[in-house]
Amino acid sequence: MADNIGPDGETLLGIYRRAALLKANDERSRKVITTGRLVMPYYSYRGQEIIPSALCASLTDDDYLVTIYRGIHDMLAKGMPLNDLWAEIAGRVDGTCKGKGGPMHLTYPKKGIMVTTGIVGSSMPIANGLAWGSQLSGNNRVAVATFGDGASNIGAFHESLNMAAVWKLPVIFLCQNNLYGEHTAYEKATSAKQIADRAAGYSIPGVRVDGNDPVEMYRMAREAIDRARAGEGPTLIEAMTFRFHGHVFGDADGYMDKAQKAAAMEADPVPRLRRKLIDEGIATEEQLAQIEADIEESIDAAVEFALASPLPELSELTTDVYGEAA
Amino acid sequence: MADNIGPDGETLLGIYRRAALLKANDERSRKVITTGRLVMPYYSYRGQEIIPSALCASLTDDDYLVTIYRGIHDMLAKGMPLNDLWAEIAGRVDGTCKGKGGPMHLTYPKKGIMVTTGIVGSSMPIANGLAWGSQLSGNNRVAVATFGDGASNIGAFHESLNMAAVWKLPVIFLCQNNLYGEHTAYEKATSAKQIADRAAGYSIPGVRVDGNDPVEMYRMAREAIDRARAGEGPTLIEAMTFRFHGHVFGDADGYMDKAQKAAAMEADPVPRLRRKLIDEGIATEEQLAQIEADIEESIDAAVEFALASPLPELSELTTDVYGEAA
Amino acid sequence: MSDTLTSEKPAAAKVAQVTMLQAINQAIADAMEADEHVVVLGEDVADPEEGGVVGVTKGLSGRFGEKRVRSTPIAEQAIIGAAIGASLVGYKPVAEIMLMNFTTVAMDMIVNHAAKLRFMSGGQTHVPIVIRTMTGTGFSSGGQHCDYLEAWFAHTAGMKVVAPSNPADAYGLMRAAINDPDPVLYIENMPSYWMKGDSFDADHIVPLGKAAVAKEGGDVTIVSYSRTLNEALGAVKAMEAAGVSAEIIDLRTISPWDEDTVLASAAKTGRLLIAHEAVEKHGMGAEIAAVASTKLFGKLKAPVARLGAPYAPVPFSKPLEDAFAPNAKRIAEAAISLCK
Amino acid sequence: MSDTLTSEKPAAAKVAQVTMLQAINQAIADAMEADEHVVVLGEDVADPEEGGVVGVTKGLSGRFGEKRVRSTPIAEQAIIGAAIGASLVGYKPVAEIMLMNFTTVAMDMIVNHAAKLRFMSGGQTHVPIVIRTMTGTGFSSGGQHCDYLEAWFAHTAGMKVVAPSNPADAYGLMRAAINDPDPVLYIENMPSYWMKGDSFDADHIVPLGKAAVAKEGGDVTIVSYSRTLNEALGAVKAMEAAGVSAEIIDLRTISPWDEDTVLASAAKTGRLLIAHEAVEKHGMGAEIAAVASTKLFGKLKAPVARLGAPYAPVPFSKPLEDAFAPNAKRIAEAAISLCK
Ligand SMILES: Cc1ncc(C[n+]2csc(CCOP(=O)(O)OP(=O)(O)O)c2C)c(N)n1
Ligand SMILES: Cc1ncc(C[n+]2csc(CCOP(=O)(O)OP(=O)(O)O)c2C)c(N)n1
Ligand SMILES: [Mg+2]
Ligand SMILES: [Mg+2]
Repeated sequence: MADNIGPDGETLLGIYRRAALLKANDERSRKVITTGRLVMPYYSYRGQEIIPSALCASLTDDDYLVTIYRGIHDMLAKGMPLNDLWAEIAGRVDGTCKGKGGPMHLTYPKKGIMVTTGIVGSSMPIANGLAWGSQLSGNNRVAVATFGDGASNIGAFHESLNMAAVWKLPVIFLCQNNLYGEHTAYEKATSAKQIADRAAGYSIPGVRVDGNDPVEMYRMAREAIDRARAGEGPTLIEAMTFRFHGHVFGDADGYMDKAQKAAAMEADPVPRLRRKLIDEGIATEEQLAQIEADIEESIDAAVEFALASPLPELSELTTDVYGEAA
Repeated sequence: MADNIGPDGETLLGIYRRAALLKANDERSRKVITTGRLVMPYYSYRGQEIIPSALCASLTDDDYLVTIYRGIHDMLAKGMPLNDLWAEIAGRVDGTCKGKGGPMHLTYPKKGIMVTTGIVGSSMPIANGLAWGSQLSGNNRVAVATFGDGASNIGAFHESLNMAAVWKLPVIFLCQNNLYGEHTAYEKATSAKQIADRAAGYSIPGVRVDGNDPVEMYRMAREAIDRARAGEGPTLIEAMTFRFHGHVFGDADGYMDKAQKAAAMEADPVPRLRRKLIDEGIATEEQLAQIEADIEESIDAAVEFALASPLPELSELTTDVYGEAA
Repeated sequence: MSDTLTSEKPAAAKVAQVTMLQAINQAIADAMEADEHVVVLGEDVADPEEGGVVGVTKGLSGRFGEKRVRSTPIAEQAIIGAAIGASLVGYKPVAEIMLMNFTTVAMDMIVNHAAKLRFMSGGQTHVPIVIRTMTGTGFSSGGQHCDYLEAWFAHTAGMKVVAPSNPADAYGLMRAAINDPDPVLYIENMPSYWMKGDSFDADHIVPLGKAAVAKEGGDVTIVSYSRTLNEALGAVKAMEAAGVSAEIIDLRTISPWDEDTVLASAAKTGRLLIAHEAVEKHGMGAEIAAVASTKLFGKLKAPVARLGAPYAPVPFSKPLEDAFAPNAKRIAEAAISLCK
Repeated sequence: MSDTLTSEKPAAAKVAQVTMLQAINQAIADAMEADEHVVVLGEDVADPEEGGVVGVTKGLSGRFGEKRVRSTPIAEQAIIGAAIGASLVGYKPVAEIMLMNFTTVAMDMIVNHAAKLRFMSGGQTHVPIVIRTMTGTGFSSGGQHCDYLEAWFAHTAGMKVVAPSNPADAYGLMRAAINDPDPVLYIENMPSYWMKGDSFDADHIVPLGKAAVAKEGGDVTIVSYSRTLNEALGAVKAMEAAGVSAEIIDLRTISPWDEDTVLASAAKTGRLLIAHEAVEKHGMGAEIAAVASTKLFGKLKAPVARLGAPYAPVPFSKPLEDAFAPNAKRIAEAAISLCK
């Protein structure tokens, strides 16, 4: 890996800006659900913030993202506006999808957020298609599919990696390995010692990185993105991380190893990056506090915006089923 | 690979008996179709005879086989009786499936021939289940799924190998790599340098062998079978071979490399084994000629048996849809 | 629903009032106790994984061992394939496809294989598996997590489809499904899991293919199943207030459905309404309406009516989701207007 | 079928009598010529692989390049996924799923994604893809290679389904399907590929959702599509001999189907028969029968009749296979008995 690809201090600060936003947004989401202000199936991404924050440091708005139910961190990092996000998860007309998609199907093409799927594995075949579109038009855009460790065992993973490899598509398969698929631990479902090892079966690069380490994560993502833009084809990145709050909101976590979980939470990657920025003189405590305060304020505003937005008319039930024929 | 597992002369002769039967049966099938005596979609396996012949030298009638549309060689090697086979492909009541299955769905549980599927990849998930049954009952039976190189790119392959690995199932994934999937050449569809390389992604043994070499094929199959019986889990075998007559009967082969095809036919594995048996003094020309004559006679008889067997009554259209509830 | 709760046999032990979830759990447990060939597989089904995301199989692996109750990778083709293979050699697997929408990744195994192997093998093999799956609107889960797709499977020759609406039927249909020699799709309504019902006999079996008259009535026949059946029962008051006496039939088995019971009732009342949560177009109601209109031609007092979801994916936003599936109010309105 | 062959526009060049296969090929070629965003993918579709197993896409990669006409691995989820993704960014992919039974391995992509993305995104995205697939009995291919599964897709909100019965419609429906902003499943009948038809205009478009009156008549309306429509036309002589004048409607688009045309004809004749090759139970005919029975309640002279395949997988043995799908003889018998 080339050392000169960074990240430099500014980039690291940018990664922190994103990560802090993601963390605050997750905390607020859980609070809003706990207090009963909103009802929805919520898949907390707390603990996984560094991965998309570091990834998106090297993506442009034109690049494509296909993510999953546990993907609000990915989308916020890619640039989904808070107001549109919150209005959507509140089921309001000002939501990205007019309230019709909800948290599992957030979409925002303006920032390249093309599809969010609730079906395990299904981000990958579609990301291939987006990348194929880039290849056809020669527009240099890359597509990123995110998915979990559990998803690496489903058929769509295999079909997608093989086709991407044969077609040399500008696509990045970003596995966020949080060691669990719902309640099932990695080893009980996944035969590969590392998911990254599976890349060899497709003759493509595959690498396991510490997804909670912004430097490593940034570098690997950057390499994969550069490779894709250069027409050298897909990369499989297995970003190691941990899910702090169980599979879905309300999940009692009984199946998780308590010590493992405690250790992971102790090593919370977001405050870790915060300390690093201060320790390395990249930012001051005051600067970061200001960033965080601004984030809180913007989330406050988004929540209020969302709750003030109207609920959809019942006529929306049957619109957007078909478009108008040309 | 242990040297003491053979094959000895008698085993090699047994492999030849099977291979000669398979070859003669394919030749007769194509003839019967060409002359219009039977009509059916026919997927010639000519060129691939050694693989199941060597495999079945180490299987018992109790072991399970799940094969595919191009699988009559597998089934004959596993012991399907010629009369039942021919009556089935002629659509007659004396066929294994009373004429209702046909050449793509031949079934014969008495010899462990449990399922024949026309869907690419679908042999594998079911073979896992048979192997799971063995594991549950501790009866030591192994299950073999056969499939082609093209099938190694479909989702079911991946899901099956992963589950078999995690569950340590007594199953063998036998890929008959004949370098084409329908009209598409291996490299144009398959990203792995060798399909066997994919085994590493499941932490199971994977090996590429010359499937046309009875010694190599016998040994690898034997090792995999022994491993499965010993409870050590699945093996992926990629047996290299070649399909002499295109994908399906009537296929004009225009997409195939002529020189490659000519060379493969020149190296026809069945006469090659025949010569070996004579050269090594395992059998005499007379013995082999007698074997071959007997085979022809039994095929003659089977074809006549089949054509003399009645066609099913129309009432069969709606029987065997449901069974009787207990 | 008293008739669905009466066992043919006398004096069996009674199962106390339990929830749907407990009834399903107990039915599987009792079947496993009775026959060691009954095995369970699916994502998270074993106890280290908490016996399923909702806990329907909780306690089973603790009691019968992780050999017989096996958590799987997320790989629905492999799950159904494993169930099919094991069933071919004498086991009776109860496989879970967590949500009905995930049957879409296992359709080949279900439709091309499980449903067809008996026929294609000329009766040499058969596939006695149960596929449990849950679905249903109500939890704001959006477009990919709560479709009712029973019409696809009813259209598939060789398999059976059941959908209980109460704990006793849930128990009895599960026991029957496990006993059945063919693949049975067993549909669980998610919001109904915690609904309690009457007590029932411990060896209670609900034969496949038999509907139940959940409530007798004279003016209109309402045919339904799964959660919508309870909406129909919830509509009784409003219908009675409007002077409409409805006979409510719980189909219980969707395929093959009980033509005799449905047609006898519709012949008696002269009016037929079919209600279900699936999209109305090309749904289960179409087949029932087609058969009833044909076989009762000239004998009905009003055209057969159907009430299903609109032609749209399931929306997320609560008011839209609430308006998506037929509820007691809309059923009452439809039945009343049919009787005008 | 003259009305299906008349273009709205004057004086376009005529396409000579061609086969179904040639018409489909030409429609794709003309669409590719007209719009560089039209791309083709599927197993063996490019010319080095002979333009498909039957040759429907032959010549396209030679003419438009292998970038736009791409042979794929055997991986139907990946095929439809690639089509969906490319369609989201402006392309109009024509994807082949070789046989309709193989849609079973791509159902998630088709149903949970292609059909739903427009709705779930609140109209921000849409999926203008065409999925070509072939099917149909007649070649002894047995239980897994010739199912008609159109009812599944008709039940799926957000997608359209078409099934031409003649070359002109095959051309015009393909052009319309490629133009359409939503996913269209395009069903090709395998034994009909080599059937020739009348000539048609080179810019012929058959609007989606519009049926055609293939033959006028007064006694009974027969609704059909795909190969079975031609069986219905083949039944005319026998029907006439029995004094029955049938009006034959070619649905062309299965979803959304043309209620106006069907109901107007059935109202006129007073009798309705729906014939298709799919299994009768829960098939396309159920929805049409349900709608017609309701909307024409009291106005029909006979109960609506359906003729489909028996409730069974497709059998291999020739006499069984021949008896499986409705043919001219059975259609004539059914229509005649309806008029008695
Ligand atoms: C095809 C399919 N099967 C099952 C599910 C139910 N399900 C939702 S999330 C999930 C676990 C996925 O685990 P992983 O891929 O590791 O992602 P994570 O949730 O940990 O981010 C499962 C099984 C689904 N959504 N889709
Ligand atoms: C899911 C599915 N897709 C496509 C097909 C059509 N098809 C039949 S055989 C075949 C080629 C398979 O190639 P390979 O696996 O190499 O096996 P071979 O025929 O060479 O033995 C294809 C694409 C199918 N039967 N099933
Ligand atoms: Mg995970
Ligand atoms: Mg091959």
